[in-house]
Amino acid sequence: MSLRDAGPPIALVVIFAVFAALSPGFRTIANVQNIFDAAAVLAVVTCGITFVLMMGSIDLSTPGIMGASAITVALLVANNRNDNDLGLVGIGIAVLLAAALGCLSGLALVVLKVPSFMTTLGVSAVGLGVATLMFGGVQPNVTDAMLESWAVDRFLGLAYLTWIAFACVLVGWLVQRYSRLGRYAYAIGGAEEVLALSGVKVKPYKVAVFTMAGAFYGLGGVMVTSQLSAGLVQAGRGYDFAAITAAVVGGTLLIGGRGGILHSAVGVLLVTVLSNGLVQVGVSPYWQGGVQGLIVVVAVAAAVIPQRRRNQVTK
Amino acid sequence: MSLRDAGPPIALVVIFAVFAALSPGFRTIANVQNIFDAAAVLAVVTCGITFVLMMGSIDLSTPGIMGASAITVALLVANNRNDNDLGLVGIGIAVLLAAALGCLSGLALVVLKVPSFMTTLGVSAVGLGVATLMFGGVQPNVTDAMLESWAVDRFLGLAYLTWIAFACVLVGWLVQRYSRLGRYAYAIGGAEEVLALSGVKVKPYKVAVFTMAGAFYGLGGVMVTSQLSAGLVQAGRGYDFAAITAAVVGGTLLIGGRGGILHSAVGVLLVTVLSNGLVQVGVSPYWQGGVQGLIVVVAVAAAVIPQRRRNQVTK
Amino acid sequence: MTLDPRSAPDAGPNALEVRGLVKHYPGVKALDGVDLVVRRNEVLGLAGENGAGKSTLLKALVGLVKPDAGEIWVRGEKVELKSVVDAANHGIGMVFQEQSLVPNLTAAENIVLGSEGAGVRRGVYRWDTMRKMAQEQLDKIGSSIDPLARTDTLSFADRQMVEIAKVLRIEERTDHPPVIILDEPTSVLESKEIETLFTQVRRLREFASVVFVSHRLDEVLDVCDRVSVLRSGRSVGEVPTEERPRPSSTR
Amino acid sequence: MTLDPRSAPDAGPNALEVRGLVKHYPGVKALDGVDLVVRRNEVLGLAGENGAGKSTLLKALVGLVKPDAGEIWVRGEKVELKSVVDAANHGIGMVFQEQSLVPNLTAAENIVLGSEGAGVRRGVYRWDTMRKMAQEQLDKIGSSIDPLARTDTLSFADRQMVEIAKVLRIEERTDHPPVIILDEPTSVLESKEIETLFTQVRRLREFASVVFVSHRLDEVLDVCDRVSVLRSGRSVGEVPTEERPRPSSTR
Amino acid sequence: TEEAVGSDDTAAAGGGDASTCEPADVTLVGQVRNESNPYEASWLDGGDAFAEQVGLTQERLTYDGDSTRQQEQISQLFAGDTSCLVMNILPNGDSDTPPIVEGAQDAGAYLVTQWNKPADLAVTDYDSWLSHITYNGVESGKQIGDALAEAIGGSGGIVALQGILDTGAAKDRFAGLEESLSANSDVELLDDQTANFSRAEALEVTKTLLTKHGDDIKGIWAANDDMALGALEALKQAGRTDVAVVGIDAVPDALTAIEDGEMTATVSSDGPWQGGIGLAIGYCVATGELAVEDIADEDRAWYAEQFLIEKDNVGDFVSPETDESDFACDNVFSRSQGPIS
Ligand SMILES: Nc1ncnc2c1ncn2[C@@H]1O[C@H](COP(=O)(O)OP(=O)(O)OP(=O)(O)O)[C@@H](O)[C@H]1O
Ligand SMILES: Nc1ncnc2c1ncn2[C@@H]1O[C@H](COP(=O)(O)OP(=O)(O)OP(=O)(O)O)[C@@H](O)[C@H]1O
Ligand SMILES: O[C@@H]1[C@@H](O)[C@H](O)OC[C@H]1O
Ligand SMILES: [Mg+2]
Ligand SMILES: [Mg+2]
Repeated sequence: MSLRDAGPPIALVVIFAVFAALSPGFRTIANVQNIFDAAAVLAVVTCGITFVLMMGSIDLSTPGIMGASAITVALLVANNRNDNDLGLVGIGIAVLLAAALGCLSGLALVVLKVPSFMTTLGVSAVGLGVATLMFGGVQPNVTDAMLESWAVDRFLGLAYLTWIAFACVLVGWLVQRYSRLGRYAYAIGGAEEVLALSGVKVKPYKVAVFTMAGAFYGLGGVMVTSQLSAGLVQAGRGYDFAAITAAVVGGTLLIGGRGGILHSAVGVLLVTVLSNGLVQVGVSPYWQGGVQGLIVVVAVAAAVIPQRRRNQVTK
Repeated sequence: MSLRDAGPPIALVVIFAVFAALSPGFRTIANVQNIFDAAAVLAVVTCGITFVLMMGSIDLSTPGIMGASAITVALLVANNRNDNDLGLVGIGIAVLLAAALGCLSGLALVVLKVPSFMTTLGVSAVGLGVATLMFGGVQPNVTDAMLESWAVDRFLGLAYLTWIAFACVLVGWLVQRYSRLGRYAYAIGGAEEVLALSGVKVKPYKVAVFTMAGAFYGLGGVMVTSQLSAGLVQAGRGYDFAAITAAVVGGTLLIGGRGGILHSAVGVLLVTVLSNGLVQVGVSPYWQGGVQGLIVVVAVAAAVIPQRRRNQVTK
Repeated sequence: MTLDPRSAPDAGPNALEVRGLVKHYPGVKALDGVDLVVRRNEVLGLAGENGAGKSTLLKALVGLVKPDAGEIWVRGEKVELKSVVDAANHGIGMVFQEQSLVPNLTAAENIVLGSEGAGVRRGVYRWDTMRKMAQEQLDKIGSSIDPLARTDTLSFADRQMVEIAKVLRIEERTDHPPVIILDEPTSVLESKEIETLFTQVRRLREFASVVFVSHRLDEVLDVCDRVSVLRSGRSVGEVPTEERPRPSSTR
Repeated sequence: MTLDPRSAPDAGPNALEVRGLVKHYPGVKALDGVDLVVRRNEVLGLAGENGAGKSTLLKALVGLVKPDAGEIWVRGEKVELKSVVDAANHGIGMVFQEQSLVPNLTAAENIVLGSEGAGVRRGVYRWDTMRKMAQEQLDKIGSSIDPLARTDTLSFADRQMVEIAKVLRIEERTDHPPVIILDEPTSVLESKEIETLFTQVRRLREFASVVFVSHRLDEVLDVCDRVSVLRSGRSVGEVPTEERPRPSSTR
Repeated sequence: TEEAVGSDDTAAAGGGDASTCEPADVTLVGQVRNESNPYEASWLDGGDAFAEQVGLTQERLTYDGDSTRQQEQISQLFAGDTSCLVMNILPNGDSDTPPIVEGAQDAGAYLVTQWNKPADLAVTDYDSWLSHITYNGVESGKQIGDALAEAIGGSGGIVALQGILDTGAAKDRFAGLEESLSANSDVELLDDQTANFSRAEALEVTKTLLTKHGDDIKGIWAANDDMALGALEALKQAGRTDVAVVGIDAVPDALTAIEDGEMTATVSSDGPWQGGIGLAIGYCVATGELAVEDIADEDRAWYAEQFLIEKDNVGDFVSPETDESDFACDNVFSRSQGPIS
C-alpha cells in the first residue's frame, strides 16, 4: 500500500481514536459491533458502486434498484401478502431482477451512448416505479424465518448480515484482483482507448460491471428487507450518495482508474464511525448533518492531499 | 447554432407536438402559460448550475441553499412569526446568504482541493441545518404583499415569477457572453491548464462561479417562498437533480466546456413539458416516475447522438 | 493466397508491400501514392522530413488510417486493414510515437492485453502464467523489468520496452514472422537506452521484419539494412545503407 | 540594471544570456551547463539531436522549468523566472511544441488571454475592441483568420498562427522588443504554411529577437542569422549561417 | 422469538410491577422525522410540555425520514442505561416498528409508538411496548370526502392529491375517499395524482390539473394539509375562488385557512397531544402509577379520537394547547375511539 493510499485508513484511525477518547459509550465492544452491523448494507452497496466508479462512470440507480429488489424479495419469501414461500430462491430472483436493472443502465450507456449519470437516474426511476406498482398499497411484511434471522442472529458477536457484508467485500476484492472483469473495469478507468487499440471490446465489460453492481444493490435491498422484516419501496433511499461518498472518502476517484474495494470498505467504516460517533458524543441532531458534512469534506481533503491533481476531474 | 446544438430544441418540439396531438387540454394557451409558470423556479436554479457544469464541476448544494434562503426571506419580509418587514431588502439578504453558502462550496473546492461533488454535498447539509435552526418548529408564513403578488399577479398572461425567470436567463446569457467571469468559466471547462499558463489565476473565478450559482439558488428559494406564501426548509428538495438533468438534457455536458444558459433553458422547458404532458395525457401516477425517467434518457440519447465522443467523460 | 508476379523475389513474397497509397486530410495530401516494400527479416529504415507522411503511412499499415486509394499486400496477399486488431491478425504491429499502455495495469497485463491466452481461464486471472508469458516477451528483447510492476511506476524507457514486448506478441497470432513497426522509438530515450534498443532491434530481425522510423540519420544508418525516403507523401528513393554516403549532420 | 562586462557589445546588453544552466531529471542530465546568447533583433537557430535538451532549455527561459544551477540575464539584468507570467513580464514568450490554446474560446480571446487590457472593462467584454486587438496581432504576422472564430474550428496551421499572435502580445508588457521562442514550429505545418511562417519570422526580427528550434537544417539555415548547437545538454558551438557549409540531408 | 421474550422475561424486562423508578430517574425521549415539519415539531413541543409538567426534560430526536438513522439512534439509546427509559416514537414506516419493539423489549425500556405498525404485530405480545396509537385513516379520508361532497352541493367533479404512494397513510385515506365517493354518487373523481405529501409538488400538480379540467373541478381532496395548502396557492394563482379544498392533520396554517373560509375542512391529528401522551403513558408505568397488566387490551393498540374541523368549530382548535388533565395517569386513554381493527 503506497503512501497515497494510506490517507483514509489513517483518517479512520484518528477519527476512531478521537471519538473513543471523547465518549466512553463509543469505545464499548457492543458499540463497535453496532458500528459493524450498521455498516453492513452500505458496505455491500459500495462494493457494487466501486466497480462503476473505477471505470470512471457514476451510478445513481441504487435507490430504484434496491427498492425493486426489496419489494420483490418481500413478496417472494414467506410474507403476509401472498402464499409465496420461495426462501433462498426468492432472494435469488430479487438479486437477478436487480442485476437485470443494472444491465439496463449499462446497455443504455453503451447502446444509446447516454452518460451514466442520466441512464442510471432513469433506471432508478424505473426501479422505483416497478417497486411502487408491486407494492400496491399494502406493506409486504416478511415472515420468512431465515430472512428474519439474518438481521437478528449473531455469530461471533456480529449479525449474519455483517458476515454477508464481509463475504461481499471478499468477493469484490477477488473480482477486482483476479477476474478479467475486475481488471478490465480498472483498465477502462485508466485508459479506455488503449483497451480498444488492443482489440478488447470494452462495451460488454461495461455492461457486465453495471450488471454486477445491480446485483450488489439487489442484495443490499434484500438485507434492508431482512433488517426491517418488510419490503419498502424506500429501502434504498439515500444509499446512492452514501455509497459514492464512502467510496470517494476511501480514495476511489470519480474519474476512474484508482481505488478499489478495500479503499471503499475503509470509506464505509469511516462514514459509519462518523455518524455513530456524533450521536455517542451527543452532538445535537440540529447540527449533525452539517457537522457530518464538514468532517467528510475535511476527511476527503486529507485523503486527496497526496493526489491533488488527479482528483480534479469532476472538479 | 450548429447542428450539434439542434438536438434538444428538436426534441422539445417533437415532445410538445406529441403531447399536443394526444391531449386537447395540453395545447390550450392556459396550459402553455402554466408550463412557463411551472418552469420558472427550475429555470432560475438551472441558470446557476449551468455555470458550474460549464466549468466541469458539479453542484449538489441546491437543496440546502434554497432551504436556507427560503426560511431567511420568510422571516425577514412581513410574516406571521416576527415583526420584520424588510421587503426587497429582506429578499436581498436571503440571496446574499445563499451567495455566501455558494462561496463556501467554492472556497472548499479551491482551498481544500476537495472535489465539488463532496464540498457541495457538505454545504447542502450545512444549509439545511441552518434552515432547520431558523425554522424553529413554526412555519413562517409570508404576509408581504409584494412577495405574494409575484406568484399571483400576471403580466401578458405570465406570472411575475416567470418574468423574473426570463430576466435571469437573460442575465445569465449576458454573463456567459459578455463577462470575463462567464467566459473564463467556459474556458476553465475547456482547458483549465491553458488559463494558468496564460497567467490567469483560475481559483477566484471558480469561487465566483459557485458564489453566483448560490445567488441563483437563493433567488430560487425566494421564488418558492413566494409561490407557497411560506418558508419551507424543504423548498429546494429535488432541485439539485432536476436542474442537473435539465442542463444535461439541454446539451450542457458534465465535463464542462460546452453548452450554456440557452441550452439549459431548452432543457428546463423539455423537462417541464414532460411532467405537465404526462399528467395532461392522464398517465397513472404509479407509472409517471418510470415513464419520465425513460423519456429523459431517450431525449438525452437523441441530444447526444451528434456529439457522442465528448459526452463520455463522466462515462 | 495470390502470388503477385511483380514483386515475386527468390524467397517467396515480400513481408509487406504498399502500392500507390493515397491519403487526404482536409487541406493536405498526407500520402500521395506511396510505394513501399518490406522484405522478410530485414530492418527497413523510413526517413523523411517532418510532415513527409511517415506516421500516416505507418498508421495505414496498422489499420488506424483508412487510405483513400492504393493497396496493401501482406506476404503476397492483398488485405484490407480495418483496425489494429485486423493488422495484428495479419502479423503487423506498431509501437506508437505516443505511448499506448494502460498506466494503472501491470506491465504483464499490458503486454498480453487483448490476447491473454492461457493467462486468463474462464475470466479468472492466473497471475503466474501471465507473469511467465510477459517474462518470455521481455526476455526476447533483453529487458529485465518486473512484469508485475504497475506500468506507471516504470521509467519512460522501460515503458517503451513494455510497448515493444507487447507488439512482439502478435507473432502468436500468425504462423509467420511478424512485421514490427517502430515510429521514432528513440526520440524520448537516452543514449544508453538507445543502444539497448538497437541491440534489440538487431535481435528482432531474426524473427521479424522491422520498419524503423527516425529523424536521426546516424541511427537509421546504424541499424537498418535499407532506407526508404519519403517526401511530401511520395517515395523518393530506396537505398541500401552500404551504398549510401554518410552525410554530415548537426552533430 | 547591472551591465554585464563580459557580454557588453556595441549596442547595449544582449537581449538574453544564459550561463551555465544545469537541469537534472531523474536519471538524466537534461542540461549540463548550457551557455546561450540571443542578440537584439536577431533570429537565432537552436539545433541539436533529439533529447539534446533544447526544449528543456527553452522551458527554463519561460519559467516552466526551474534550473538547478546557472543564470539567466535579460538585457543585462539577472532574473529569476518562476512562471510563464514572470517570463512574459520580462518580455520572453514561447510558442509551445504542443499547442496551448483554449479550444472553446475564440481566436481573439486566446490571443489576449490573461492580458485583455482594454478588451475587458470592469469585467465586461468589449468584443469590438478585443477583435481589433487580436486583428492587430494577426496582421503583424500576416494571418487572415477571423478573430471571432472558435479556435477549435480552425485548421492546425491557423491555430499555430493564433499561438504566435498570442505570444507576440507580450511586447505590450515591456518597453523593449520581446524575445519570441518557437519550439519546432514547422513540424506540423505544410510547406506552404511553412513559407508563410518564415516570412513572418523574418518580419518579426524587426521588432523582436527570435529563437527558432527545428530539426530541419535547411529551415534553420534559411531563416536564422546564427545557429547554436546543443548536444547532451551542452553548447557545442555557435555558427553564423554564412560561415556554415550546407550539409546534405535526407531530402 | 417474540413469544418467548414476550411472556416469560418480565422481570428482566423491567416493564412489570417489580421495578419502579423514582420520577427524577426517568429519561424521556421523543423521536420524530423532522423538526422542519410543523406538525412533527409541534409533537416534540407537546412532549416538552409534558416533561415540564413532571419536572423533567425531553430528549428531542429527529432522523430526517431515514429509517437507518432512526434505528441507529434507537440502538444507541438501548446501549445506554435503559431501566427508566421512556420513549414516544414515530416510526418512519410500518416496517421500522418491529426492530424498535424488539429492542425495547430486550432493554426493558418503556415504549409507545404512533402512526405506523404492521397490522399483524400485536402489542399484547410484549410488555415493554405499552401502547400503539394511531388515527383511522380510512375514517379521516371518508370524513373529509363527505365534507367536500357537501361543500360542492353534492354533485360535481373533484380531483384527489394522494400522499406518498407507498405509505399506509396515503393508501387508507384514499380508500376512505373511495368509500365516500360510493356514498355520494353524483360526485365524480376526475383525476388522481400524487404530490407526495409535499406542498410544493401539490402546487405544480394542482396547476396542471386546473388547466386540464378547468371549471369541471369543484373540489380538491388532499391526503394531508400540506398538499391542501399547496393546492390553495395554486387556486389563488389561477384566480379561482370557487373550489373547495379539504385536507388532514389540522396544521395551524390549515386552521387559519378554514377560519378565513379558504379551506373547507381538515381532520385533527393533535400533534402536541400525541407528543405528550406517549411520554405520559410511559411515565405512569415507569413510576408504578399504572401497571401494564392493568391496561386493557383495547388500550394497547387504539385509534385516537379525531375531529372533523370545519368553519363552525375551528375556533376550538386554533391554539392547540396541551391540557394537563389529558396526561393524568387515570386519564391517558380517554381519547380512545376503540381498538385498531
Ligand atoms: N489527423 C490528421 N488530420 C489532419 N492532418 C493530418 C493528420 N495527421 C497528419 N496530418 C498531416 O499530414 C501530413 C503528414 O503527417 P505525418 O504525421 O504522417 O508526417 P511524419 O512524416 O510522421 O512527420 P514527423 O516526422 O513530424 O512525425 C502533415 O502535413 C500533417 O499535418
Ligand atoms: N519532464 C521530464 N522528466 C524527465 N525527463 C525529461 C523530462 N523532460 C525532458 N526529459 C529528458 O531530458 C532530456 C532532454 O529533453 P528535451 O525535451 O529537452 O530534448 P529536445 O532537444 O527538445 O528533444 P526533441 O528534439 O525530441 O524535442 C531527454 O533525455 C528527455 O528524456
Ligand atoms: O405529513 C404527513 C402527515 O400528514 C401524515 O399524517 O403522515 C405522513 C406525513 O408525512
Ligand atoms: Mg510522425
Ligand atoms: Mg523538444
